[in-house]
Amino acid sequence: MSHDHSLNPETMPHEPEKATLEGKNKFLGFWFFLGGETVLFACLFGTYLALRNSTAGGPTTNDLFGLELVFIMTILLLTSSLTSVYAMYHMKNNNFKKMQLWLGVTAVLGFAFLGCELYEFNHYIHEYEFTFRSSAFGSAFYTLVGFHGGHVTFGLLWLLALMIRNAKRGLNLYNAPKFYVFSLYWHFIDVVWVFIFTVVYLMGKVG
Amino acid sequence: MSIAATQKRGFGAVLWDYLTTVDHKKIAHLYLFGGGFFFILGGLEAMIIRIQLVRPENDFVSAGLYNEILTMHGTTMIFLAAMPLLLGLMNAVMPLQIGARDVAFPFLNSLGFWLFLFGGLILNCSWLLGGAPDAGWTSYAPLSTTSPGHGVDFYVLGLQISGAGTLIGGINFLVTIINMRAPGMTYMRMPLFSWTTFITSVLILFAFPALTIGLFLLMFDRLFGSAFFNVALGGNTIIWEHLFWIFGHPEVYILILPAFGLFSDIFSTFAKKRLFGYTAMVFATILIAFLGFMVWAHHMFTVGLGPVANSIFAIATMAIAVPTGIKIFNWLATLWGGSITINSAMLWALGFIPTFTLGGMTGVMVASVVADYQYHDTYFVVAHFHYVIVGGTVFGILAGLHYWWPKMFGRILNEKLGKIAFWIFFTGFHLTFFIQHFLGLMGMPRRYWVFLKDQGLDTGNLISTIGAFLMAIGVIIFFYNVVYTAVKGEKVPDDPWDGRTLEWATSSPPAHYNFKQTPLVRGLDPLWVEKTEGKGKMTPAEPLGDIHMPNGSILPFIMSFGLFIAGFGFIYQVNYTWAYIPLFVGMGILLGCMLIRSLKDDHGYHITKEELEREAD
Amino acid sequence: MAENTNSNEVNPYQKHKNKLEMQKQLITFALMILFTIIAFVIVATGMMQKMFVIPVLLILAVIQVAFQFYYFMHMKEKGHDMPSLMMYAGIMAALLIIAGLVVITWW
Amino acid sequence: MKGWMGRFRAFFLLGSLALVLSACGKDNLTALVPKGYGAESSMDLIIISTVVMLFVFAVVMLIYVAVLLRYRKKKGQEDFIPKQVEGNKTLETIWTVIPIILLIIIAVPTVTATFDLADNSGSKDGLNIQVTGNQYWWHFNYEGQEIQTSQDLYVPVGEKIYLSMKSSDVHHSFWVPSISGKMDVLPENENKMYIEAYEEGVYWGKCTELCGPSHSLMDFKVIVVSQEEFDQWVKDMKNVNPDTQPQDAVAQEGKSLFQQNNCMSCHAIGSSPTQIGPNLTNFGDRSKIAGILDPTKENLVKWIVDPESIKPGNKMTGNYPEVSEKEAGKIAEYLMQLKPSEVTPESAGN
Ligand code: HEA
Ligand code: HEA
Ligand code: HEC
Ligand code: CUA
Ligand SMILES: [Cu+2]
Repeated sequence: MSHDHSLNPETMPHEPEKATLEGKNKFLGFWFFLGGETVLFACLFGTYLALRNSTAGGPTTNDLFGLELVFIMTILLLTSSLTSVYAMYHMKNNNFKKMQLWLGVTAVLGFAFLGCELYEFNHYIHEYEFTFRSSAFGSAFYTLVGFHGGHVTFGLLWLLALMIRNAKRGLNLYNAPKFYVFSLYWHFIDVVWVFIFTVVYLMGKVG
Repeated sequence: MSIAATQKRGFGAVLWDYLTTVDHKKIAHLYLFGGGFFFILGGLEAMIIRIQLVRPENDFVSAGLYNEILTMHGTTMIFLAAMPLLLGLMNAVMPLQIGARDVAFPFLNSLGFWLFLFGGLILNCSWLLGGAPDAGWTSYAPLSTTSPGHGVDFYVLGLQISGAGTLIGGINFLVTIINMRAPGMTYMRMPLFSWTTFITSVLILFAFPALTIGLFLLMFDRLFGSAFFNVALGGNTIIWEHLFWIFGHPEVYILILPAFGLFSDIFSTFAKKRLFGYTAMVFATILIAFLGFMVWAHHMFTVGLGPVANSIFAIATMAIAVPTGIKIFNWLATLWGGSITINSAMLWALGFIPTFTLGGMTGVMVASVVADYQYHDTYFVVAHFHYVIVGGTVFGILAGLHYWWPKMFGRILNEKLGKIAFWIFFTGFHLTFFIQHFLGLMGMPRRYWVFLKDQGLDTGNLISTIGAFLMAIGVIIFFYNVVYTAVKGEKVPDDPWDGRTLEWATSSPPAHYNFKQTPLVRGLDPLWVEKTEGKGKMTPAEPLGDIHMPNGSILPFIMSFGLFIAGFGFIYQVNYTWAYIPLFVGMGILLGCMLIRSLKDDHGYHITKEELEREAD
Repeated sequence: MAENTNSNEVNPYQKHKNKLEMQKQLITFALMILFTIIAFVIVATGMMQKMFVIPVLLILAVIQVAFQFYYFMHMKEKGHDMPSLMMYAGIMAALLIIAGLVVITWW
Repeated sequence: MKGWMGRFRAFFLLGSLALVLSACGKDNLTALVPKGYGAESSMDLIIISTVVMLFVFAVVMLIYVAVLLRYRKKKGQEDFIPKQVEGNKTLETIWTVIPIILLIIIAVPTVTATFDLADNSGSKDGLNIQVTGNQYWWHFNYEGQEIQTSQDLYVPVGEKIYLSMKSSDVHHSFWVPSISGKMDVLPENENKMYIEAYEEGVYWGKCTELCGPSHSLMDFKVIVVSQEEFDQWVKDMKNVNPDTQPQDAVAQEGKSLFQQNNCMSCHAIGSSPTQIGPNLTNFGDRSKIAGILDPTKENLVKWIVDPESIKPGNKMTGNYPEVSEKEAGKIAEYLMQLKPSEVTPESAGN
């Protein structure tokens, strides 16, 4: 059985990501990892909420945040979540080309998001002299948003590695779980972002 | 590799085998070896503590060194001794108990071990590099953020790395138990040790991220100038206390639940009775884990959180006595009416009941907020937690080792030595720690480098130190027993205790594929079921066929080594720019290995049916 | 090893189901965008009293996230008991932690 | 509750005295002989919970011993297979419900006492003292009185004293076992507690939160005096004039050495609130030097010449010009004469 489990329309199982024991394990293990990540981000959110008014005389949430950029970033990331759903849709239909295409779109959106984030940080640092070290609020803000940004970066590297590695050989039962698990990760990043734009930016604007 | 495994090989081959192994049974050996090593280290530190406190105003060690030793004792014992030893037992036994050929993620399993080991090493490197961490195993800020030198940095990176290993191990166990049980092994037929492994892994999954974040914040403050705990810039040091205890309290149940599980198995085996109230035992375990997440602030009663918070956390804490009590009484009821064999394993288990009950009861006493205003941070608390940790976890590990040694190594630990070690350790233990309850109430705070003359604390401390020496003798006898057994221990049959659960249905030590044919489970205590109602051995659930096995890999070792190097880079980039080299090289190694792992297909290999048939039964 | 390779006859049917599923996902997406816009508009225009805004924002976020989990991440489908159990356990731990850090850190 | 609790406590103490031959430790240090309101509340709970625990332990041990006596494997019955019992609903209910009841017995007084001790509503009219924890010494500022002291806290007997506590560096914890339970002293928040002592005397206080190398040496004293003595002490302390010249020549020289050697940059004499080092206004009355040494001249000289040898890591070491033993002797002479009040630890008895 060391032959590779290459897929064609005849051998396409209903859920290719869970068709092998390895796939099932990966699927479950990754969900649990996301459960742990939930706690991880909860700790960051808790810390941020406890410190968001500790500005030590520096700029406050209301001074800093602008809504336009955050709105654009939100739309970028939300859309990338949809495009990765499209990718999984084509995976289930065993359409490798289209899957790669949509994953590509996802990556582009992800990079755009990351660009916006870097621009934003740069803006705060240069316009407001608001850095990681200027106050407890600064530390908490950059750590929370930065952890999310780090997740996005890692996700993009992961995605590129997957796409390039499998570009030539198409879909099989060995790599289907990998793609699927990546999409879970990507959605989770989006989930975290929903709370970041709500708790950090919108609530920060409200006061 | 499959068949040659039993043949004699050179040292290099064995070493390479262990460095690359992904076999859970060998990883178990590694965990036991690593954990045992750190246990001796932590024990030596404990002995230094006790020698320093043998008489008032002693100057055996200096004040700064005392704090380092005390911190390293707590940290080493909890993270590098107790947990790895438990993970070792889980690795050795749990897959066998549920009738699995392997764990779900053999590669990650090995990665988990190497991360733990290199984390422990980095932590202990601090001794050689300018001093160990000295802010207590709890490392409260701002003492930890302002502690001079790099001690606390080693604490942060060491725990971060080994913590990642533990988290990975936890996820591996979870998926193994959910996906890889043998046919018929329903959840409610799993042996209690497998159950507690499962619940413990859940605790690991949700508790360790809090530690991860706490350590990150500490690291950012110390190494990158952030201000989480810098009060002048609006920081708040209580956040660390919360994060630490949100992790820390579940952690103590991570330490005790596996012990509960293995005691359940041991009691029912040696009483020759089915575990009394199996369902209640399972739900009590779940309840303890659940409640364990909402009691963390009982370590912070004196922080001044206010009467409302204190009361809520006190009541939640006390509630844990109920499920734990259910367990104690169910064990007693299991023994009741049984036919009890008392050997070394059983001695440790029997010693556990009164000892842990005492420790649990002092736990409820410290949970009583206003009383805790007196107990907190005194030797009363030191007594409480050594009663539960040593009396529960360490007794449990020793019981488990005696019980499963024949399964793991095919030889039985010497009974006579085992019994002597138990009695000496047991006496020494109570001598050391019982008196500490009173020392605490008589006005001796914990983490005291010296206690002053004329405060009425001399006798108590002397007794305590004497007890500690007895404990050391007990431990030395145990290790002697291990060596003795390895050299001329008695070989035993596969099922020396007339066991009840599946691990006793395999050979001792088990073949690397565990079960030639996956067994069919027909009830709780499956082997016992077959012994009383069947052929006396397990019925296979499948015809003999090819067995799929994972390939070994050196990558986990290299990845952990990369992190180890990067750790030094992180620590020293504060002082030297060259330190960015190890930082980037180390992270590069890590990422490179991850890339190799994800780019290189690894389909494992198969042991063919023919090979299996050739292997003589 | 489960080598589930004999499912070619369900394929057209499955394909159709996948399509329906995809339509639902699109609707989900539209709703998520809608909620996002509502949230931003509330804040940008300052149309609501401060006391109400935060709960409303949080509720909108929670609904969005539920969509992500149940539709985009398929948690509503079968075979997701363990994932949802663990996710809920994680969420519970998360809520406790946030409550702890927010309510009792400053007093 | 007080009445029967009191009698019960006496009974209990006798019992535990017999149990622990080594008595209850040092008077005025042990928590086992409460002499203040907080300590008494704690003791009540300690007793209640201990009694409950002894009961539980007795039950567990009874079953345990019975099991071991009756159910060991018997000779000649090696093949005996016990009945495989699954469980027993009634029994399991019993050992679920009874512990719940026992816990309620502990929980109710716990919650009551917690709220009672957190009630600081009397602080408006009472005596308020700001406590500052420093590595490794304590500072006390009597609010509205312009009195600053260090290490020794004078309070009147039988009255509620309201403490607001804050740290100037790391976490410390304020604990006077005989009088009251402990409360952490933190850098970011002011913690409040009250203490009330029942008997006059000198009580040991300790720092119970790890705060560095000399954590174990961060002792202080609470000196409980009668109300009249306290009023006298307040008056004396207010009358201190930092500029008065000492009588004898050695001490005068000591005073100028004290000023020359930069000691004044950290140590105030009088009510000036400098807080880098302990306030030395009533240093001659101290029950201990630096919280731990007996108040003799040799000890003081030793401290001034080389404080590091006494309290490792203290914040005085290395921050003042080197002082010879001879100079130190003169400074010591001067400092030992700073005795503004008749009310001293000795007069408070011990
Ligand atoms: C294995 C580890 C372990 C275990 C199992 C426990 C179990 C418990 N612990 Fe302990 N604890 C620690 C390890 C552990 N602890 C450590 C390491 C610390 C110190 C950390 C530090 O500061 O460094 C600590 C500190 C600690 C504190 C903080 C003290 C302080 O710093 O002031 C508290 C307070 O509530 C507490 C409570 C409890 C309780 C209520 C239990 C309960 O789970 C116990 C339940 C068991 C029983 C009660 C016995 C059996 C029950 C019966 C026979 C039924 C009938 C009983 C009754 C009705 C009472 N523990
Ligand atoms: C798993 C956890 C664990 C274990 C097993 C132990 C085991 C022991 N502990 Fe400790 N302890 C802690 C966890 C643990 N401890 C923690 C968390 C703290 C708090 C730290 C802090 O405050 O930050 C603490 C603190 C602590 C203190 C309080 C220090 C202080 O506050 O100042 C003391 C004092 O007596 C103590 C003593 C002991 C002793 C005598 C043992 C004994 O049981 C040890 C027995 C083992 C040995 C004696 C080893 C013998 C081996 C040899 C002698 C070598 C032989 C050589 C070969 C075979 C080659 N421990
Ligand atoms: C940098 C500040 C600093 C300087 C300068 C300094 N001290 Fe101190 N001193 C301290 C501190 C801090 C302590 C408390 C040490 C401790 O207990 O940890 C202390 C403690 C003392 C004590 C014990 C006080 C007590 O309450 O028991 C005496 C006496 C003393 N110093 C005398 C002197 C003399 C004399 C000099 C000058 C030669 C001097 N100090 C200079 C900071 C200083
Ligand atoms: Cu101050 Cu310990
Ligand atoms: Cu706890």
